[in-house]
Order: sequence, then C-alpha cells, then structure tokens
Amino acid sequence: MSDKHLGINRRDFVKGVAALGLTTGMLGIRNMAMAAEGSTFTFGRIRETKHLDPHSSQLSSSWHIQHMVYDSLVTLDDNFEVQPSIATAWEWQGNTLVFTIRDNAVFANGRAMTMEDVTVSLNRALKSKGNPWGLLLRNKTAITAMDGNKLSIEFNGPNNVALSSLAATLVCIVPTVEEASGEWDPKTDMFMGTGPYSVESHTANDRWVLKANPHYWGGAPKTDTVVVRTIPQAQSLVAALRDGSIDAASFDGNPDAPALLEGAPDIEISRLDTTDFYYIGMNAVAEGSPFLDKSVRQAVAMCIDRKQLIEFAFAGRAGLTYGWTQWGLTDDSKLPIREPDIEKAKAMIEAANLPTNKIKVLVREGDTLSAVAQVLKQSAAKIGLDLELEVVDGGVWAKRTWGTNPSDMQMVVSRYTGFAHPLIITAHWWAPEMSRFTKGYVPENPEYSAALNKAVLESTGDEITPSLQKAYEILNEEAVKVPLCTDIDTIAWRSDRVTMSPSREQAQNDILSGVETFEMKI
Amino acid sequence: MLFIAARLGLAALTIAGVATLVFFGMRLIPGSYADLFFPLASEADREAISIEYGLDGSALEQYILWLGKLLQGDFGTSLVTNKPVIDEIVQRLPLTLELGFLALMIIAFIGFPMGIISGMFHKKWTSQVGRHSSTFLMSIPNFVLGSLLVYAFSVNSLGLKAGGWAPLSEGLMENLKYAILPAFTLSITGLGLVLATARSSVLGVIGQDHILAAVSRGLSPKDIFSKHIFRNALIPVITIFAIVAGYLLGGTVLVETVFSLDGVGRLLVNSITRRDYPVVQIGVILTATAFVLTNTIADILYGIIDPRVTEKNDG
Amino acid sequence: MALLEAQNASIDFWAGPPWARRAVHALQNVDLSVEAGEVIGVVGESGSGKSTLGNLFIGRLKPTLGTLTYHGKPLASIPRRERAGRFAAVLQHPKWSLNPMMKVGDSVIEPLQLLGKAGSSREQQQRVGEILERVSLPGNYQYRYPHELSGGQRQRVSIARAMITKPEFVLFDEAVSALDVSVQAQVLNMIKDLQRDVGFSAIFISHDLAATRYVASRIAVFYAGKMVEDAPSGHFYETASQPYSKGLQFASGLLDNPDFELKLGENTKVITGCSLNDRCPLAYDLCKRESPPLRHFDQGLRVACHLNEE
Amino acid sequence: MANSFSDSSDSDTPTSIHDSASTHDNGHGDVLIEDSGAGANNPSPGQRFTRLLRVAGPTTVIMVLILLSMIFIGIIEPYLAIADYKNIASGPRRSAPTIQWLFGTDNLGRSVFARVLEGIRLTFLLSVTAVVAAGIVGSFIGMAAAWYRGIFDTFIARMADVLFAFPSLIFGLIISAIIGPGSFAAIVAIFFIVLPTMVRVVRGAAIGVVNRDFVVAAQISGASTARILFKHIFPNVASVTVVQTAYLLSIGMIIESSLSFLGLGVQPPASSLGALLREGSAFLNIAPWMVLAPGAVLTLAIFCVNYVGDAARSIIEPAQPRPLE
Repeated sequence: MSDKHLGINRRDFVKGVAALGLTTGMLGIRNMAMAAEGSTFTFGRIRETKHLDPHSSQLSSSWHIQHMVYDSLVTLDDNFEVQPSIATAWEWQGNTLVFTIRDNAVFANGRAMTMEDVTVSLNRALKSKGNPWGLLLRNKTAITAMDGNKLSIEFNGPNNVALSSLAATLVCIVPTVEEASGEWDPKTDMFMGTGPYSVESHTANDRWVLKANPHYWGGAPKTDTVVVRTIPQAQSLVAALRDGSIDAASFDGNPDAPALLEGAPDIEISRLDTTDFYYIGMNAVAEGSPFLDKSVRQAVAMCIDRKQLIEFAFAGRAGLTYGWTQWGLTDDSKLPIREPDIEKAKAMIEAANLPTNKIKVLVREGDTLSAVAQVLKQSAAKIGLDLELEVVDGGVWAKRTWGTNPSDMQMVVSRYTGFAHPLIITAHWWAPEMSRFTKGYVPENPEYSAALNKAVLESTGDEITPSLQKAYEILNEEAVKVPLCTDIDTIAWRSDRVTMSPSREQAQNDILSGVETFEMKI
Repeated sequence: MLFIAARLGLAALTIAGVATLVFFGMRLIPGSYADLFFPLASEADREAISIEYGLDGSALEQYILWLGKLLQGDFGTSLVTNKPVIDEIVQRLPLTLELGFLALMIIAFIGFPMGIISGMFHKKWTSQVGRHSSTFLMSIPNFVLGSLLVYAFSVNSLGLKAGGWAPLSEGLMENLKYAILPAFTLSITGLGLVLATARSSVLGVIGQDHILAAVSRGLSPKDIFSKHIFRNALIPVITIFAIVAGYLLGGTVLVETVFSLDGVGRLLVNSITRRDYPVVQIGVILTATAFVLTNTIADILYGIIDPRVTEKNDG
Repeated sequence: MALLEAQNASIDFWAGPPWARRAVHALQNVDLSVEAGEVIGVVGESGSGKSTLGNLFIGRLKPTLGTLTYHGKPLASIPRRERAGRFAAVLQHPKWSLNPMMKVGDSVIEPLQLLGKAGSSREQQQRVGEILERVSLPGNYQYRYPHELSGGQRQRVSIARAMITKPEFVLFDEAVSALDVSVQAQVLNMIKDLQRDVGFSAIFISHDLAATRYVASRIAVFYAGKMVEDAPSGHFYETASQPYSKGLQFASGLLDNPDFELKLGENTKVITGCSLNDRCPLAYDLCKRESPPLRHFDQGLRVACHLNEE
Repeated sequence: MANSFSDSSDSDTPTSIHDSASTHDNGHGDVLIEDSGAGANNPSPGQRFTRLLRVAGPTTVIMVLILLSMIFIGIIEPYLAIADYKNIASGPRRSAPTIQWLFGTDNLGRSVFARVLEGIRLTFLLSVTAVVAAGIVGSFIGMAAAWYRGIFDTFIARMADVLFAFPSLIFGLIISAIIGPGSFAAIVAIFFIVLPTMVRVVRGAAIGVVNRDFVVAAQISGASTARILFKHIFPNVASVTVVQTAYLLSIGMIIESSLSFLGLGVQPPASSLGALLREGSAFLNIAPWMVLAPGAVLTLAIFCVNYVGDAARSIIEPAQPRPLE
C-alpha cells in the first residue's frame, strides 16, 4: 500500500466532508477516533537506516526508526533532562541506581514486558559487539531485578554519566523471550519493542512502514501508520513536500533547507539544534605524520576561521564552538586556542620546519563535510600548509581512520553524532584507552584521563564542572581533535496536513520524538 | 544450432568472467562490512563479526564457496538487510525494467522515424537537422539532461513529476506521470544513435542501384519505401537496438540518482558504499547477463538474417 | 643437392571454432624439389593448395608431417637472420604489394637494410635507382608513394624489392594475375630476363597456364592438396598425362578438345578413391575405389592417375 | 556500452594464411586503381590546408575553433586574474549571474565562471590522458592480437567481452573505491572502459593488414616481428586509431563527468565539469546557474568533440561505416 494512494483518498475525503458542510466541525477536534482511523503520517529524510540490531547500531540514521519502536529505561526532554520511560522513577542509593519499572509496558505483539526482558536486554546490550556503552558504565558491577518492579544497577563508585547514558537506544529493551524462541530476530528489519510503533515492512533505501502499537503504555498513537521514506536529495524532499507525497521531512543538516523551502505554501519549518558536531582530527601517533609535533597541530587549530566556516559552509546555520563545551556546563572563553591567529600560526609552522607542506586529508563523504574541508583547506593555505582532500566513502574512512593502527591518514574531517550528556561523547571518545577505536591517531594523555575519570567517576555535584573544564582545556591545548561547530537540522512539515511539534533540541538524533502525538488534520 | 550453442557458451564464459571480476574487485576495496558497520568495535569483535557474516578466510576461499553456492542457485543474503539478495533486486527490477522499456519505446517511435525522414529527404534542411540533432543528442550526458528536467519541471510541472515514483499498480496514468521524464532522459543517447543509424542506412539504400532501378520501373513511392528503404534500414537499426537495450539495463544508475528513484542502479551504488558484497555481486552479474544476452540474441538473429555470419563461424 | 626439397610434406590447418575444430588437409604427402636455377610452375584451381605450397617453400608454414630442407638442412632450423636476403616473394595484389605509408624507395631498400648492407643514404638512393631502372621504371619513382603508381608499376617495384638482395629463391604467387594482359607480358618478360641474369630458383604459382608456360621449366599440378602431375614444361603442354591437367588446359583455352571439360564438383563432399573422380570425365570404377599413387615415368615425369598405369 | 558482436567472431575463423589469402582470389583483369584518395599530384602544405578547410566545411571549422579556444582558455586559466575568484568567500553566497559574476557564485561564494574554466581544463585533461593512453595501449594489444592470433587473441577477445559486459559506471565506482578517489582513479576507470573498444577496432583494422602482401614480403625478407608491427602494420592502422581516439574522447568525457557526478573524479576544490554539476545539483532549485552553466559548457564541449570527430572520420575514412557506439 502506498502513501501516495492514500494522499488522494485524503483529498477525496476532504471534498466529501466539505460537501456535507461538516468541515468546520471536523477540523481541529482532537482525538476524533474516526479521523485517526487508517491515517498515515509520511516522513521523508535524506539518509537510510542501515543498522538493524539496536544494541549495536552505531549509525544515527538507524535511531530515527529505532526510537519509535524501542524504549529505554529513561528518556530525555528538550533540555536533556532525564524523564521517565520504561522506568517511572529512579534514585541513587549510594552507588546503586534503583529504577522502578513500569508495569504497563507491552510489546507490539501483545505480550506484556517482564523484568526479565529488562535485565536480559541490558546485559545483552552491554555485551553486544561494538557497543561502546560498556565504557560509560565501566564501573558497573551488577544488574539485578528486585522485588516489586525494582531494578538495581550497582556501581563500585559514583558514575556521573550513568543515568543519561541509559536514555540511548543502544541500551533499549528488546523482546528477549521472542528472541530466545526465534520468533524475533534482532538482525532483521522487523523491529518490535514496547514503543509506540513497530515495523510492518521495509524496502531498503526506499521506505519503512510502521504500524501503531495499540498497547503502547503512553496511549494509542494518534496516527495509525508512519511511513519513513528515504529520499536522498534535498530537492526531491522539497518536491515531495510540495506535492503532498510526504507530510514532513528532515533535511539532515542541509544548511540551505530554508532557502530550498522558500515560497512553498503551507510549510512550517523548525530549526533543531543538535548535539552533533563537526571536527577535525590530526594524526599524532603514526610515524612520519607532521602532527606528531604539537605546535603544528596547534597552528592548524589556530588558523581555523570558524565564522567564515559557519557563514559559507553552513549558510550561517551552525552553532559556534571552540571546545566541547556547547552545553554550557563549562566555560568556552577560558580555552587557550580560540580566535584565529594567522601570524602566530604561520610562524609556528615555519619553526616546525616540516619536510613538506602537503598534508593528506581524509574526508568522509557528504556535501557539507566536503564544503567544510574546502574552507579548511583555504584557511590552512594562509599558514603555508597545502591540504590535499580525499573524499572517501564511510567504509574506507572508517577502515583508514579507526580500523588501522596507526591510522592510515594524516588528518580527517568528519562529524560525530552527539549524545545527551557531554561526558558521553567528547570525554570518552577522546580517551584512546577507553574508546580504543581512536588509538590509531590519538596518543594517550594521563593528565587528561585523570581529569576525565575524576569528572565521571569521582566527583559529585559541583565538583564535576572544574574537572571537566580542566579536561577540556587539555584537549584544546593538545589539539589532536578540534571541534569546528555544532550541527543543526531542519524539520519541515505541511501545516495543512499534520499537527506536530518536533523537539527543539535533537538529542541522540531522535528526529521523530513525540511521533505518537502527531496528528493528521483530516 | 551449433552456432547458437557456441554463442551461448561464449556468453556464459563472459558472465563467469564478470562474476570473478566483481567478486575480487569488491574484496579489494578497503574497509569491509565489519569496518563500516561496527566501526567502534574492537579488532577482535570485528573479526568475530566477519566470521558471523561468512566474511572470514582468504578471498579465494570465499570465492570458491560463493561460486559453489551460486551454481546451486543460492544467491545469498544481503549483509545489510539480512534478506535474500534476489528479493532485494526483484523488488526494484520493475522500476528499472519499466524505465528501460519506455526508453526503448521512445527510441523506436521517435528516433527511428526521425532517422528515416531525415535520410529520405537528404537534400533538404530536415536532413541537416537530423544529422546535427543526432550528434547533439549523443552529446548530452544524461545526468545533465536529467538535472535540467528536474529544474524545469519543479517550477512548472505540466502534470509530470520529476522525482519519485508511482508503481503501475496505481494506474497507468499515475505511473506515467512519474516515468516519462526519467525514461526520456534515459533514452537520449540511444535516441541519437538510432536516429543516426537509421538516417545513414536510409541514405545508403537510396543511393543504391536497385532503388534507382525500381524508380525507373515506375514503382510507386509507397512501395519503394516499404519494400526497399524501410526494410533495409531496419536491419542495422535492430542491431543497434539490441546494443541500446543491453546498455539501458545497466545504464540507469545516473538517471535513478538524478530523479531519486529506487531502482537496481541505485541499489548497486548504495550496496558498494555499504560493502554489501552479495548484493553487488549478484546485481552486477544480472546486469551483465542482461547485456550479454541481448547481444547474444541480436547476434543469433543477425546470423539468421545474414547467413554468412554463421558460415564464417562454422569454419 | 637440391636447393629446397619437400619430402612427404603435409600441412593441416585447424579450422572452425574451438568447439568444432577439424583438420583441413591443405597439402598431402608432397615430394617436390627445387634445384638451383630452376623455375617450377605450380598450377591448379583455387583451394588446390598452391599458395600453401608456396608458403611451405618460403618458410612461412611448417610442414605438419614430413620435412622441408634447404641445402639438406630443415628450413625451420635456420634462424631468421640467416635466411634474410636469400628468400624473396612477389605476391598477388598490386594494391597491397607495397606498404602504402612508405615511399617506394624505402620499400625497395628495406630487404637490404635488414641485411645491414644498405650503405649510406646516397648509396641507397643510387641502388634503388639502378634496380628500378632494371625493372623499367624511372629511378626517381623511388620518391613516390605507391598510390601514385599503377598496378603494373607496383608489381615491378615488388620485383625490384625482391631482387635487391640477389636472392637464391623467389616465390611468385599469382604475381601477374591481377594485371592487364599487355602489362602481364612485359612483367613476365622481365621476370624471365632477371631469372637468367640473377640465376635464382623460383616457384611460380598461377592459375593462368599460359603465363606459367612462359616462365617455368617444370609444371606441378595440384588438386585438393595433392600433387597429381609433375612434368617438364614441354611434355606438360604437349601431352599432359592427367585428365585434370588437360581439363585445366581446356579451361584456359590451350586445348580445344571438349572431351576434357571438367565437371562441377562439390567442394565439401568427402571423396573416397581418387579425389578427382566426381569431376573427371574419364573416371571409371577403380577411380571410385582407390586413390592412385604418384607414379614415376621417364624424364622426371610423375603422374597420379589410374589411366596411366597400363 | 558497446557492441560485443560482429568482429569478436573473427577469432574463430581458421588461423590459416592460406585461407585469408585465397579469399581475395578474385583478382584478375584490370587493377589500375588510383584508390587512396589523395591523387597523384603533390600539393604544397598550404594547398593541402585550404583543401582540408574546404572539405571540412564552415561548421566544422567553427567547431574546431570553439574547441581550440576552450582548450586554450583551460590551459591559461590558472594564470588569469579570474582564478582568484575560485577562492571561498571571494563573493557572496549563491549570487545569481551578474556582470561581475558571469555565471553567478556557488554556495561557498566562489565564481562559477572561474570554476567552469578550470572544469574545462580538468575534464579535457583527464579524458584526453585516459583516452590517449587507451589508444596507445589498445593499439599495441590490438595489433599483437591480430598478429599472433591463436590463444593470445582469444584471451584478449574474452577479456574485452568481460569489460564490455561489466556495467561501466559500477566498474568505475569499484576502481575508484579500490585505488582511492581522485584524478588517477578517474583516468584508470576511463582507460579500462574505453580500452576494449580500442582493442577491437585496432585488431579489426590490423587483421586486414597482417596478411597483406607487403607484410608477407617484409617477413620473408627477414624483418623482425617488432619491425613489422611498428613499421608496416602500425602506420596502416594509425588513421583508425586516431579516428577512434577522437571518437572515444567524447565517450571519455561523458564517463569522466559521470564519475565526477557520482563524486569519484577530481577531489575538491578542484572542479571538473561533472564535479561542478554534482555540487550544483544540491542547489538546483535555488541556484540553477550552478548546474546550467557547467551543464551547457560540458554539452557544448562534447558536441564539438563529436562533431569534429565525425568530420575527421569522414575526411580520413570516407567509406567507413560509423562505428556502432
């Protein structure tokens, strides 16, 4: 069944209703069972979900779908505050985190979720290959189900990222009984969880069709069917929005989305600030890399003209950041390397006496990344460095950057998917002894690790901020990975067809958060 | 008969060559499925994943294993979607086939008559227009034309859609709205080619003695056209047509990209970047088979039309 | 010792596509020797194996069975460099006898260059000029391109090229067939003169019996890869022994007895007995059963025909 | 991308000298042919040139001039003042065409006009390099296949079949993924895509030459294989090679731009015409000049190459039928 087809039906329906003179009465009335019956919300996006098993899905495009299907213990609101989900309440009892698990969660197949589902799922997630959450919860000692719908996670010390990290899909609750019996296979695309929707069908690169979970604990979703289509080009997304074959779209960081949408009638646009950010990495490990010399790294960090970058590569629509501090926990202005200083950087490069000024830059495929790399190339030229860009697909990029030790590159340009808590990604991804995959180009720095461990595992309350500030200052000064700016997304929807309120901030790429409350206007 | 068997044998050999080339080509690309999809996993974990997905062992071992399964009719499973490769391809085949078919129709019903007209009136301006426009049509890269159409029709759509798709099940008219522009884009090179071929073969026929003789015998222009010109022009065009048909099936990559269509071409491109080896392998083999078979059939037909070909081959 | 001698030489070709290979017996059990200074005319219809014989004697083809010796040694064992200059050929097509992209002079001097005996460019020009005049062409034709010459002129240039190294053996394969009758006579004359002066041996292949008669001292007749008659020129033209030879003569108008008109045969038919039995007007029972051997008679005459056995 | 029949069957004919010699056996009577076009008189270079112009016609001359000026501008482009406008932020973002910004500016504030000029150079550079390399290598292989025949020839024919049957853009994608994207990968991909056509055409032409009387005569005179190939065969297939190279150049340009359009050719900020089209296609609705300008120039360039190639073919080989591709 196609949404296109239904689109026509909807129009016909409007005509019929208008003829009966009932239009004014019908529109705007919420929860009209008749209206919701059979209604379909169609969403378009640029990227395709490639990862299927939620516990090893490391690509954010997968989360778009998984968020609608799977619930985690907790969730995050627009301000990254932890909110109840599968767990209705929680408290720290010493170093043990105790959750109260809701008793009305039901999988889409009608089976009620049990405590066993929760414990087995969490253990499964943490053991899953490539799931980095083991790192975040590294001082965890046991996950235990207790009487009266209580779940305890014991730690052998404080853990300041534990709670917010449990909001991720990577630690969601899956139907473990069905997995054991073979009824459900996490490696297929038939996603099923306790969330508002479950997957009905999927055509790779084309569309996901999701059906409402009638047993959803948050109340039956207002729209029966959600179709998520992959439309790889922004213009085609716009065209689809105009002709009504989709009701809403995410432009995935395309900075020109508002311009593309200009003049289209009945379209509402929402800017989503995200926790994703662009960065460059310099190889401070591989023999022969010019970036073994710290002053060269600092010179590169110093030459970056972020304002120009944001103006041109992002059409002015990106968040300025010098460190990893965009959440306001720490103070950006105290970082040692901030505003561009071309003269000083140039002098540092000259002093470094490099054998060649040519530097090979590995850029991950993508229009925006390519634009970012070109702006950087021009900045670096001002201090006498010649960046040679090499735009490669994700597989080559990952192999040469992360899959090889030492990394087979001198410099990389890429984007990190952001998570809710700054400590989750910046801090941990940064320490090679923890993140492991960056070992090939990031040297270990005991001073940093100490500051990080202090912030995550030893501090409480107000002590976190100074440790974190110190860690970020070290990062900034070391200049192995340099953040450029944070990304924004644009969500656009047909205001004449759907009522929706996308999250203001996009935590964990949950671009369809609240989808169960979206309502078709007919 | 022997000739046909021999041609089919050669076709099989060619396809086997393509299969080998694509298999090892894909393995030579840096970054495996595990690197791409489990980038944060440790080296040991990635190895475990490789074993899980049957990607361990040397390329040669994998090749032999794969070939064995292939010969038993096991086309494998997509690494990414975990569905049978054949399902993934069959799902997209209607779109690609329909585009190819429509493009061939456009070529047959526009290019061929235009070529004949251009050749018949070889002293008039129509012929020059035919000559130059065939060169021009062959000079437009189809993604340039496609982009142009996407631009033109997004502003003023005339009821046609530049991008997206409605399957035939939604009605022919609805389907054509979406299919016309990409099919036309796809046809452009073949259009020029057939126009040029038809034109030059008509020109060739017109100058020949038997046409002059027919004219002097007082044969009516209609008969001259249907008995001599049309038939003689058709033979080379059929040949070209087969080539174009083979090429179209594998040539939709760019058109599908420009019009955001989910066809076999895009599936292949996406599968390369996702290191979905089984899909790429089977997709390329199928495309090559389509190409080789159309050419082989044309070859055999040609052998039937022109017996000298078979004679030569039978020694 | 003969200059070149084929002993029981056969040549098979593999014809047809790989899956249906079959042997074509282009030459079967040929015994033929060429003495120094001797010109042998080889006649027969198309496909009789004449050109294959020529290629065998010039060393372009190796015998599948039997041997071809040059001064008693197998020709194939003699390296290319040692053969250079001792062999030459004048072939069929005036249009293709000379490299169209090379000036006439460069073509003519090439065999000498290959021997490393061409000398300075002035000497080269002089030699080419001389030899062109020897074949009745103006010396300055060496600066022209082949397309500026007529067919007869080109064949003369080919002859000049063949002669420039004073070879021991020259192959003429239909060398005059493509020329006008008047031009043919001039060229044949020239070949005869040159043969007398230079003293080379030659095989002169032609389907034109009149031309062959003019230059050859012995005639070998080929049919379907077999030699069916080998006779001194005089004997051949006066009293050829093979009905086939007579048929050829009738066909070229040298004989006016219609009794010897050859019937049309089927090329592809496999024939038992004498390979000529379906075409020979005189064939009888024995011819259909047995293939006649090549019998030796006086004056070096050799004939393969049951009619000559009594 | 091309026909795989007609001359691949040649390899199956008997490998005999005898056969091919006797098939021409219709030669008798008058062969006083003045066939090779150029007539008997020796014109001066000046006369030849004017005659060439007359044969070619005014349209061809115009096309040649357009082509030459494109190449010329492409070559001197880096030394022109306008090259500076390829810098990011040298103009406003996505400005429509004006007097100052002839083809408008792109999303990074660069002059599209300046980038198109560079694009002309790169597009020609890559496709000419690849096609000429394929012309040289293809000539070698084609001549060798025609000369040696047998297993070598069969092997070459089968390899060519495989390359033909492989979907060419997918082939390009895999090649460039293996050796890393960039100019070199694009050249290698174009090279292999056009090579089989080249090999077949040269082989076909060379087969007609290897048994020509002058080749046999040279062989008998003791010429080495190398000498025969280069002195006797190559000059006689050179015109085919040249015409085919000119023709494949347009194919090469299309492949180059297609690969760049898929993001695999030259690396940013270098701009081949296809790369510009790729970048521009994301802005089609809001900055159509980013697509229209390089698209029009690319089409014009390919048209000129095709047109001039056709003219060259009809001058060099008036009787040759048009190759199928």
